[in-house]
Amino acid sequence: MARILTYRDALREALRQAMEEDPTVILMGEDIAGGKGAPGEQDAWGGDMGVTKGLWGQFGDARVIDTPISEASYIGAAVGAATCGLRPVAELMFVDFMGVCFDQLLNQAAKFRYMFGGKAKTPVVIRTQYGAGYRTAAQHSQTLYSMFAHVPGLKVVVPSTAYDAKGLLISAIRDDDPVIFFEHKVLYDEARDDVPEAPYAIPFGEANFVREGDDVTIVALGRMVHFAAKAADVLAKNGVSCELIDPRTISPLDEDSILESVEKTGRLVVVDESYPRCSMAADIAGLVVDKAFHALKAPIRQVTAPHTPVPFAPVLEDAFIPSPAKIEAAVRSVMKGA
Amino acid sequence: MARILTYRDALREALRQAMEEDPTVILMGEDIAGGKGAPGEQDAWGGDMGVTKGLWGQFGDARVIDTPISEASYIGAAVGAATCGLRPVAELMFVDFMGVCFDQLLNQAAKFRYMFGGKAKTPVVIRTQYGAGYRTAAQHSQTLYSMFAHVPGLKVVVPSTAYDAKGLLISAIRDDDPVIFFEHKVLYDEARDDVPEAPYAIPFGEANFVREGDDVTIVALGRMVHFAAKAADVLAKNGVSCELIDPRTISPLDEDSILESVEKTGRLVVVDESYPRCSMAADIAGLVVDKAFHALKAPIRQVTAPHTPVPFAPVLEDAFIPSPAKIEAAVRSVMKGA
Amino acid sequence: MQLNRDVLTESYRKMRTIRAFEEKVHDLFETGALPGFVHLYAGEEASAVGVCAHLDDEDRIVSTHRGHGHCIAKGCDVEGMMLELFGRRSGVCGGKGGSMHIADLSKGMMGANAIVGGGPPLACGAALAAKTLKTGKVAVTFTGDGGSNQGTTLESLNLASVWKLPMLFVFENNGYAESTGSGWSVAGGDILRRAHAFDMPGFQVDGFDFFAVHEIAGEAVERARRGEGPTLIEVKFGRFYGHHEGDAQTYRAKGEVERLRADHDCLKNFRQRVTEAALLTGSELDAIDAEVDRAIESAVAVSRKAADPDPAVDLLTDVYIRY
Amino acid sequence: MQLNRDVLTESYRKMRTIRAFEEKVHDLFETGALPGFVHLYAGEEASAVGVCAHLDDEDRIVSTHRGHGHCIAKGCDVEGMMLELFGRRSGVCGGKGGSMHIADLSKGMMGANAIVGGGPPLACGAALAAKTLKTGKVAVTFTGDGGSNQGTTLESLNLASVWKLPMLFVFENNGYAESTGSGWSVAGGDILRRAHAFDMPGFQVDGFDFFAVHEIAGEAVERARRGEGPTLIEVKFGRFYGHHEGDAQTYRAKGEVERLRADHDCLKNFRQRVTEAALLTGSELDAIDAEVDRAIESAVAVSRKAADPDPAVDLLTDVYIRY
Ligand SMILES: Cc1ncc(C[n+]2csc(CCOP(=O)(O)OP(=O)(O)O)c2C)c(N)n1
Ligand SMILES: Cc1ncc(C[n+]2csc(CCOP(=O)(O)OP(=O)(O)O)c2C)c(N)n1
Ligand SMILES: [Mg+2]
Ligand SMILES: [Mg+2]
Repeated sequence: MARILTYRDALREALRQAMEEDPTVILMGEDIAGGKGAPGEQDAWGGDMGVTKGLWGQFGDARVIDTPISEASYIGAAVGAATCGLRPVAELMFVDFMGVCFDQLLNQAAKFRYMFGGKAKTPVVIRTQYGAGYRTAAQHSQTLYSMFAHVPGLKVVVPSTAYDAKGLLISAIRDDDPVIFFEHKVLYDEARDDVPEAPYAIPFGEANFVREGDDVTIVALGRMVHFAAKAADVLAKNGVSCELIDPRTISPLDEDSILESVEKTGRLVVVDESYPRCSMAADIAGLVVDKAFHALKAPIRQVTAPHTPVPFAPVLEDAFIPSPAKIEAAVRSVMKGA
Repeated sequence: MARILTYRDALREALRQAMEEDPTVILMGEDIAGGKGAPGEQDAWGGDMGVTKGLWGQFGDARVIDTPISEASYIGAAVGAATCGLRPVAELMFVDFMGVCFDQLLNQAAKFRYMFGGKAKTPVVIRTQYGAGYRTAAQHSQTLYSMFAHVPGLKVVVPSTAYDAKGLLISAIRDDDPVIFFEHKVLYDEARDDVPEAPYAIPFGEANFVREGDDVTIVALGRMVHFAAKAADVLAKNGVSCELIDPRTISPLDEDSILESVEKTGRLVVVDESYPRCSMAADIAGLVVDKAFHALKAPIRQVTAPHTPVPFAPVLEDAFIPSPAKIEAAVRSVMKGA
Repeated sequence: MQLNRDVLTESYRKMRTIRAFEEKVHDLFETGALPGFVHLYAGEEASAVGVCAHLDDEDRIVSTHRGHGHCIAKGCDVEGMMLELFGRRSGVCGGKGGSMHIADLSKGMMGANAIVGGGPPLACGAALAAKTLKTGKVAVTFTGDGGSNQGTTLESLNLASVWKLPMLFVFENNGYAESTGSGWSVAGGDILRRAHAFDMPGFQVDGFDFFAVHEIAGEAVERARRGEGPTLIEVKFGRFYGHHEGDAQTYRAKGEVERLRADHDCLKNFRQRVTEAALLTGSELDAIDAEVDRAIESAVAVSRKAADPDPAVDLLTDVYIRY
Repeated sequence: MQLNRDVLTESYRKMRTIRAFEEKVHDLFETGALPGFVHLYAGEEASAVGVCAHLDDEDRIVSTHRGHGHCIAKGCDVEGMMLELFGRRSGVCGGKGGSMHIADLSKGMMGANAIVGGGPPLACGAALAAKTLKTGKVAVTFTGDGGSNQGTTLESLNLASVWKLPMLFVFENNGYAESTGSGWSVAGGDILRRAHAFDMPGFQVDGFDFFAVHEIAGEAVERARRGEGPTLIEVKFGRFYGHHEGDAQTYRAKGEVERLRADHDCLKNFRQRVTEAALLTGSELDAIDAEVDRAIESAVAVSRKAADPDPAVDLLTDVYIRY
């Protein structure tokens, strides 16, 4: 009998179970409990999207820690604490805020192990919200995981379903390396699946074959997996068989699954909500034209956001986001081999 | 009669001439004059690499402005001042420090014009040092321009020669958009050319054909242009004719020149000192497999740094940096079509 | 300092306009007419207006995510603002910015800013430009209590002091950062302490009292214009609505908002002060109220009918000046 | 507080080891034997040793780009350090870190840090771990006068105060950030002011006086262990060498360094104090000097001959724990 959870609830369940199984797991972030130092209800917010709601009640002040608005110092504190026996899960409310705290990830967390000759262990997880579609405009809607994938020493996770969200977050917390965990704000409510109650871990670097097909390989990330599936349905009705791959983690990336699929189909479309330049879409295209060139029958098309900030007006934002229609058009173009 | 200047001196000449021609051009940064508030010599440093040495003496405190160690606030001040009638050129001593001030570029400078409906003008230049080879290890040796190229609203310049350094910096200062100007620390002394004394501007988005060739296109950036030229010399002796392209600016990128060249040669090797994932190397490979697929005779090879931080030990750092030998091997492999 | 009739009427009109604008936005949001995140300034009007009364279009201000009040106080067009909140093409930012990025550089309003702590460095730049170009102009950065803990804000205090910049740091302490109490998040409980730490004059003022804010701000602006450097002003008050629209506000005390509205309304205080002192009559103020309400109504009516941007034309433009 | 012989000899040995290490590194750098950027701690020994004398291996410290002294004070192996500066495979960081990233977590030394302001947030984390795990341990972050102006440092002061973390902020004010005077870059001239701003006890101490540093630091460490929160200590002194090796130091006053070496040498002060008080004899101290010099010489001898890392084996390892 199915147990349908939203992406939000699946994430909360993963946090709760990880905290129950390991007392060194702590959470920190702005208003992740809420009401700190306020006269009214404590745990008033549970995070701005309600992901951590209720955890303060179960685990208390010592393990669900609200912070002042000081991302550099509390993200850095999470990193430092991770080298001292804790497994912090810090929330960066929106990944757009990376600019005020990036040093602690780029130059600290990501480099300790290497700089210190393999002697450091930094099991920290940064949970962060990304993506357009919420009408929050240029500074609250970006898809910035490509920048994190660029950085050696970081692992980067981009779950597309509630099932994956739970299993990947549990893996992230158990992992001994720094992990940046990207949650799409629109999926908190839109993504719902049958999610087993018992804790389970989905290994990093293992892509999910969302659907098998012979004509074209579509690699899509996060929310785009759902858009690609929509496009694939339409295409199937028109006799085009798409193989849809969701890498789930982009660093490490399951290169073999992508290459095997392209060896079979000979065609590739990459769908990525990122800005186009130096993006994951480009990264995957570059991988395939190096390692599977001889199998390619057509150009590799990248379906991404345009090279513009995210606009506010709904009509503009809707045009900014890659759509099933654009994905379908890209697949048709590679089917023509043009 | 030749007028040989180093990359450093060419940059200083560009700054001086830009300041002479436009009183709204100011410089700011840490120790760009030096000796501020100290008992000894003023203008004691002229920047940690001496690029701005002497400009304080000519232009004084009001236009050559030393700062406390507060990158977020002074880079942000440069951005804000640019919207208020100045043309600031701010120095971010090492691009590795982007993590403490990135927000002012990612979410402020890059987005004003779009967010404000085309009404903002932000003519700011951020000069910054990048690259390995100086034995300064993980936090002072990175090549991070790919992250800036990812951001819509920023322009990104990567000069490889003293001649280009002067002409591109003059263009950057005259440009009305935010420009991130990447200076390779090893080139300050290594790169020397005949540099005309009179001010000249090199337009953005126009690649330089360093050498013409028929068999393989090599696209290389910054210091890698010189390494690629070395490799091309060796290959020429072995009958392999390389066309070497230096894009000079990566945002905007001269896509047409790269595509035309590959249409001719059918083969591409991209050389980029960056980390490999989501890099400029991947960006250019992705461009070509989309737009010039049918001309391709072989896989596109990317010669980059490995997916590791920059190591300290000289033997390790030397192995980290892409070498002429690695470039040569990559070209040979694509000549084999394998 | 005795204020003349024009300043009084103009100030009242602006405060009243902010209040009416925000209450209208609140209603519109509830009906689903407005997309996105909206943070209302109602209750805090005396701060924006008391400060901006001393500024002209060449003086610059930098705002926060809670920026509508600062826009109106600085003279932005209310219809253009409402159009922007609706995401219309004729909005003050062409519909591309929205509530969190609303700006009008022609009025010296450098923008709301959805990055907490994003504004103070920019204001340092505006002040540096004024100083370098010797324009005699000043810059003001509005920051919240939560934003006062951001490193970018703190280092800007140091930079402004070291560079002796002509600017004001106005900290709007409304007691909360989202649901977090400022008594907890601001070490020591008040932001004022930070003035001394960074060697600048600092003042605390009752933000429900327009006259108090106006006087302190006036002195600070004069100091800045005289080239005597920055000033820190901590404005203490509370907001009449939630952090953003949709906030259940369970973290606030029972009856807290009602008490604020009843006893700490800057508009009521203003009306009482000026009428008791016979500076303005109740009917003069009522007339302003009516004019303001009509202006807001018409701004909404225009905005409802206005055209959206056209993706084919507007999506890809305005990224760069030269491509 | 009367210090016993062991503490005195151990403290002298460490200060003397730092001095000898740095002078040797200075000479080696001049001969070109050492690659990269090297920042020497000579002249500042009393700070690192006076503070770390109160710490054990489970207490954590976070250092700066000028980290050799903090390493030695915290008990890192001098030979392993010298090997690291040579970039040898047997260096304390396998030759991958170098001078600016030298660390030994087993000694509670969380690393030199080449990002100014990079350390304080990390130290907050170490203190948070101690508090959460109830270990009774403390964390110390060493920061320079220049680093005291970095936003990450300033917001860490607020965070530590708000969270009541068991830690010390030790600001080593040596008068300069590279060539920039701290009297200019630190608004108000002293860092001590910032203690009050962030509601924590603050002290200023003569950094040439080991005993003064030792006493103040001891009280602060006790306060932290008792769970009474963080303390700010501003240590005032000067460095005996340039910012980094190769710095011409023209920004310093004529004779400044000579005066420091002559009249403000923490080692001379220490020797005078303990011999006059007959706590240790001159010959006991001479014996330590000789031992230390021998240890440094042998560390250099070993380092000269030691093997480099092997790119084929070492370049790609240690990026992740699990791939
Ligand atoms: C860098 C950054 N961190 C966090 C947020 C999310 N956020 C938006 S407003 C806000 C609270 C701000 O509180 P305060 O500064 O007191 O301003 P107020 O909302 O009370 O006017 C937070 C945490 C943000 N927008 N930017
Ligand atoms: C974020 C950052 N900005 C600038 C630098 C360059 N830099 C290295 S050391 C230094 C001066 C530091 O001065 P201070 O904090 O007083 O320490 P000291 O060198 O005097 O020990 C600067 C500007 C850096 N490494 N990191
Ligand atoms: Mg507030
Ligand atoms: Mg110093």
